[in-house]
Amino acid sequence: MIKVTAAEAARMAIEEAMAADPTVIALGEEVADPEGGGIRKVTKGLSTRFGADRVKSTPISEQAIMGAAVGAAIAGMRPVAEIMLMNFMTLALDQLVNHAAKIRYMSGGATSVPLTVRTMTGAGRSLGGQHSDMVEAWLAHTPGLKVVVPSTPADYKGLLYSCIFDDDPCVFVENSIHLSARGDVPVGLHAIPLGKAHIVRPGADVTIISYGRPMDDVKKVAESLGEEGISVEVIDLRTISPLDEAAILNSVAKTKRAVIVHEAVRSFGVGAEIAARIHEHLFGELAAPVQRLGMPYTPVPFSSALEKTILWSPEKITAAIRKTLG
Amino acid sequence: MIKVTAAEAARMAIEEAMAADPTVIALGEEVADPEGGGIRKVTKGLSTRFGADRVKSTPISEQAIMGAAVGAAIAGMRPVAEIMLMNFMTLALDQLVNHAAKIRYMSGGATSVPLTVRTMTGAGRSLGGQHSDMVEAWLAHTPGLKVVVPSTPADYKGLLYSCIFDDDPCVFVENSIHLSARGDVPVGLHAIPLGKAHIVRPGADVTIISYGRPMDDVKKVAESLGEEGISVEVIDLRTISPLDEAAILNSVAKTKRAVIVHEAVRSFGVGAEIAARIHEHLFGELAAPVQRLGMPYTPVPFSSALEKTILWSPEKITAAIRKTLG
Amino acid sequence: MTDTTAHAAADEPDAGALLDIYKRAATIVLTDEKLRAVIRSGRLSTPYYSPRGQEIISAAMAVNLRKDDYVVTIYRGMHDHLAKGVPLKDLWAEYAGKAAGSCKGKGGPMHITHPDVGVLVTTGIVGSGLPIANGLAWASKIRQEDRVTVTNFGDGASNIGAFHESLNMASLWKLPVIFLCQNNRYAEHTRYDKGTSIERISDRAVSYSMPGVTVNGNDAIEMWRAARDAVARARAGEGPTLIEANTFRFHGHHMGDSGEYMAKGELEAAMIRDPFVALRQLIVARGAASDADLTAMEDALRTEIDEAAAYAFAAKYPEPEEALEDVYASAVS
Amino acid sequence: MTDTTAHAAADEPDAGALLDIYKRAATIVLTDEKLRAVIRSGRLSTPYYSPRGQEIISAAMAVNLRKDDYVVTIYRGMHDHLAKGVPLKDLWAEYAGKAAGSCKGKGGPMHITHPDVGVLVTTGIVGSGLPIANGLAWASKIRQEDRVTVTNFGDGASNIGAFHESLNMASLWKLPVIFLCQNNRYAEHTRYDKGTSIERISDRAVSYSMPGVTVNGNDAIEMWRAARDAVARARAGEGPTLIEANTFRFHGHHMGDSGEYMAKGELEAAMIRDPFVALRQLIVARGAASDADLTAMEDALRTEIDEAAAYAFAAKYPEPEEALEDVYASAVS
Ligand SMILES: Cc1ncc(C[n+]2csc(CCOP(=O)(O)OP(=O)(O)O)c2C)c(N)n1
Ligand SMILES: Cc1ncc(C[n+]2csc(CCOP(=O)(O)OP(=O)(O)O)c2C)c(N)n1
Ligand SMILES: [Mg+2]
Ligand SMILES: [Mg+2]
Repeated sequence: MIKVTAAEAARMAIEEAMAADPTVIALGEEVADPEGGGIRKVTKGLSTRFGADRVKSTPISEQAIMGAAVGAAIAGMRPVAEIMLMNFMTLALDQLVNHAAKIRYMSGGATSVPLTVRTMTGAGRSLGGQHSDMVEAWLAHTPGLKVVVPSTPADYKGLLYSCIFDDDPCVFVENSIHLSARGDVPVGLHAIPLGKAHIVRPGADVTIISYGRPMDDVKKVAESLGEEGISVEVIDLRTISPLDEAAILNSVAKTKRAVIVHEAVRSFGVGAEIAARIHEHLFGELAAPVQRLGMPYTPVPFSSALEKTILWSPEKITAAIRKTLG
Repeated sequence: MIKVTAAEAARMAIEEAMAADPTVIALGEEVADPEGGGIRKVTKGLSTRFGADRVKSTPISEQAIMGAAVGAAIAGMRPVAEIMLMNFMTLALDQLVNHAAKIRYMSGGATSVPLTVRTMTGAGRSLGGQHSDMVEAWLAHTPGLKVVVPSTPADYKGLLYSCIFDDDPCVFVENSIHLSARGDVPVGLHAIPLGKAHIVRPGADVTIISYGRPMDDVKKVAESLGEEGISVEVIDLRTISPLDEAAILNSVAKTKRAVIVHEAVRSFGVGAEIAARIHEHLFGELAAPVQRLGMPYTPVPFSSALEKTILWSPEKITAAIRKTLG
Repeated sequence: MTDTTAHAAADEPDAGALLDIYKRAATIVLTDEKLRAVIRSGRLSTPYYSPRGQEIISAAMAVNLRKDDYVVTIYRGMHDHLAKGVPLKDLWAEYAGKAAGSCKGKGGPMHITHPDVGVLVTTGIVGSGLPIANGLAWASKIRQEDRVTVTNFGDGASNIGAFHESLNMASLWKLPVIFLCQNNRYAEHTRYDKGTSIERISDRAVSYSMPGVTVNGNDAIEMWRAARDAVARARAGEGPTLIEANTFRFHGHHMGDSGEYMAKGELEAAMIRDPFVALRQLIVARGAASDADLTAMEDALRTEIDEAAAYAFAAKYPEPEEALEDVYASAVS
Repeated sequence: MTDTTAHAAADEPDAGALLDIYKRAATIVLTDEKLRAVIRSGRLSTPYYSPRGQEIISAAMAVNLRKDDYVVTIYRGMHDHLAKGVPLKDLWAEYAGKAAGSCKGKGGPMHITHPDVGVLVTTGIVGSGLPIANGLAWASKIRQEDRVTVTNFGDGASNIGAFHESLNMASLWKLPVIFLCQNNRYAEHTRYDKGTSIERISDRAVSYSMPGVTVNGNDAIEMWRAARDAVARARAGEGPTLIEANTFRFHGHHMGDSGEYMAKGELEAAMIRDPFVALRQLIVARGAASDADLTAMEDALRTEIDEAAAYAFAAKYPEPEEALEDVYASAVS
């Protein structure tokens, strides 16, 4: 274990993957060393080590970036594309949704698209309406894609590594605040299976299901409620799609209560699917309705005075838990 | 009333709006008369009547189409843009999501974006993976947009007219099979309020919530179950977002049972939000878990032999209803 | 003077190449004839965007390609598919939505792929093939193969953002890719000049410091020459080329297109200059083959096509469960 | 010879226009100075993309515009905002995230708008302003106003799809729009030639049969002339123009940019040719104003800017409920 930032952990994953397999390549705006190795340095050093052909900075051309990744993947490479911010994914969605996600299916299984898209987002830094959106629900609603959201530096490494070697198109959603956060990260091979949720903390009274940056507060709240004698089971989804329904249902079947916390807008968000499935499968067995915590139905405001009011908080999480406890 | 196709009904709405208000304008691929007035003739005759400046055929440039609509709307016009198929919306989402939906908010309310986007989609015609997608759930997850899906020729007219005169950006989702279907349509002014669901048929035993093309089968099933003595309340959402939560909850509070039917992929679809809200608000009051019917987690296959298996059907709707009845 | 003539002579496909182009073009023309017949008769129900009139472009390009070169094309792509070697049975069965189709019936005519012959992507989204072609070419470049990627698109597609992004990237990265614009003067119902603000699309290559050339795509020799040069350039690692091949579509945008948006006589004039007929005349004039030889070739092809169609009609539909397969490489919940 | 000289003389801004340009540029330069100071000191916490070094472009364009002309710009847009007349207090309060800001604190520096002075859109998405500008210009055209729309963007933005689609559409529709590319040689950390495959961006205008011109944007006279011509063209209904204004950004991409990706001495060389200083020298040399006059003007501006900053810092934050307002025009559930 070494203590590094999530950005460095992600870098380790890509570097180790590139060292292990010559088909792993990377592209995106500024990802090569002459341009600084990515705005958060996640690809720093890679073009120097692996050559300018395998790690390419691109023009500002999101469609061309995503398309080149799709093409290279079809040709048998394992591209790791960076779409600098998730809001810019709106420019690359034709390639991601109409092509990456569908080519295997439309080719009758003849063609694989083993592509990884890294993107960064998250509110909380006063970046305003066009630089903060979480749209993982869109991608989860797109059959053919895998959607992964890490919450710790170790997971940044282990999940990104698995995405790169997965034979399906994966979108790996980095959080711009988390990228600077430090944590223990395994040295050497570290691969965390996709499609499996992580029971971060076992508990008996209520299940909290979350992913990404809110996990920090979720864990803290679980801890402090634990001191009060409330036993909270914490599930970090890690993969949003395919969803680990079994892990969710097993837990909630036991605790009878669930709270879902995500950063994205609550309405029509990932939490809706999870809540719907819990109620469908555990009808009559729950002690309280599932609580969903997410952003209200609004774009992200610039002013920090407003931005903080629309995000989750330990207080809101605690209140939601207490509500399910009645 | 006259009996016309939904395409003609939509045309009437635009024509009447253009006649009533000189700020109503239209653009999109082939929408002007020299290019045939739209592939489904929805804008046929308009450029001849209102002039080539107000009704413009565009190059194949979805970003430019949507962007021009956003700009014209900001400048005080009421543009009606056509994005030929909903799958091509992936190319215009930056303008729709980062701009149209957010400009009012980001300007502190100073700037309105009274824009209507018409788009067409729907499976069932063997058009395959890239020409059949329903992604209204993405748009509903985007605060600032209104999302409208009509189900009858009369509603094509009345809802589209309301979209055009609404001061917010509206996406109006036409169905490619429905556009050819005929029905009674009011002559003259016909405006149906946005954000209000339509109770198509009152009932006591179970509520079906649907929208768009599946409504045809929903109504038939309700009818035939009625003959069996099962009283089905049918809700046509009409507007997906903002969702008419009150109409849904009032109905289900009464019937205690709900089935949601949509064409889009079930997972992370519109039905998830509706099911989640019903369970949240009516916890402990339901007689059965909400049933959701939607496309399985797959792209749309080409072969009609496969395509029909993944769509809803009267049999599937009936089975879902019977399931809620126990 | 003699020099130039000698050079011009060497600068042309030989008899074998001409016959090869003809055979590929004939396969396309006869398949198109049959497809339109079975669709018109209601035996086959599928969207169909006939490439008839544009067959020389694909055929003359294909004879310059190796089997392992990559081709990307669009919904109007049957000519590109067959020219590159997609087997007739696989194609026909896919059109018919059968399990034996090249994509198990799941892709359909708009998404035919056949990796064995290098047909890797067929897209229904205008302009989207170009960025993907860059990725294919980039992969070849990294692997130091001398493989070439050709991406086909229409005149209308040259106005979409992906065109611009792709040509810029291909030029910067010196990718072995050929951007082959089949300029048939219409995009659906939109006449060239209503959508495109420049007279020659090939002049747009200037924006990317890339060679751009406009040729008569219906002239087998001109088209062959442009293809040969661009392929040589790409194969030698000298980078991308934009080719604008002028042509015309004989059957409108798709089956049932009324053509009302076209000028009177425009289509007729184009059909009189049928490029397939012109090639036949050229071959016979040059003595590369006799009329009878070509007729025999066509008869053989017709039989093959009839067999492929019969095979497709007789083949089984995919099982219903097949609808749920191939979404992911690995099974997931 | 004399003719040419006479013409050249008439072809320049008069003393009043030069002073007007200077005043706008000074407002930008001094605001930038203050903004960087308060951000560096931690008094203000906001993303900031300094336009210092590019101020002559906006100022020389703005003096050619009317108040009711439309301007669209980008995150690096403070110079465009102030040149067009966004009041200092409204701008400062918005930067500070206060309710008194031009967008109630909800847009922020990347999204400043002020419809009263024609600043209608500021976008944080590279290239997205261009399609919107077409829409603004189309609206003016329909209403038969002679209003002009200017859309500002960077060199990097000229490689994105929206650029291509927008210029094509503007040309076809003959829209009264000016595409003003502020070529500061870098896109974030990417040097011009690493992202852009053509030497002069203005040459891309050829692809759209549109006039394109490259000027030294740091030269008030050259820039003024290009702006005047493009505005006249647009106002007369003669269609769009692409202007490439060469310049340099003095403070990297955003606050805290280390500049490691730049060649040694490149920034220093540009800063020595400070366009603001050059304009001051020109004005004094021409006798349009004295050094003392200009210093007095700056002192007055400095006071105004200090007042605006103080006003912004003292202003109230928006109430929490404000976060939920302005999502829709009409209240919805
Ligand atoms: C992005 C996108 N926009 C619109 C369409 C609808 N559409 C299908 S074909 C076509 C015309 C394309 O014209 P062109 O590129 O000239 O190719 P051609 O059909 O003439 O071969 C259009 C607009 C589409 N498929 N994709
Ligand atoms: C579509 C999109 N892609 C990427 C970014 C990230 N980004 C912000 S500024 C920038 C560089 C833009 O360079 P240029 O257009 O030259 O403008 P400049 O900043 O130099 O004024 C990039 C890549 C973005 N904002 N939008
Ligand atoms: Mg065409
Ligand atoms: Mg720049």
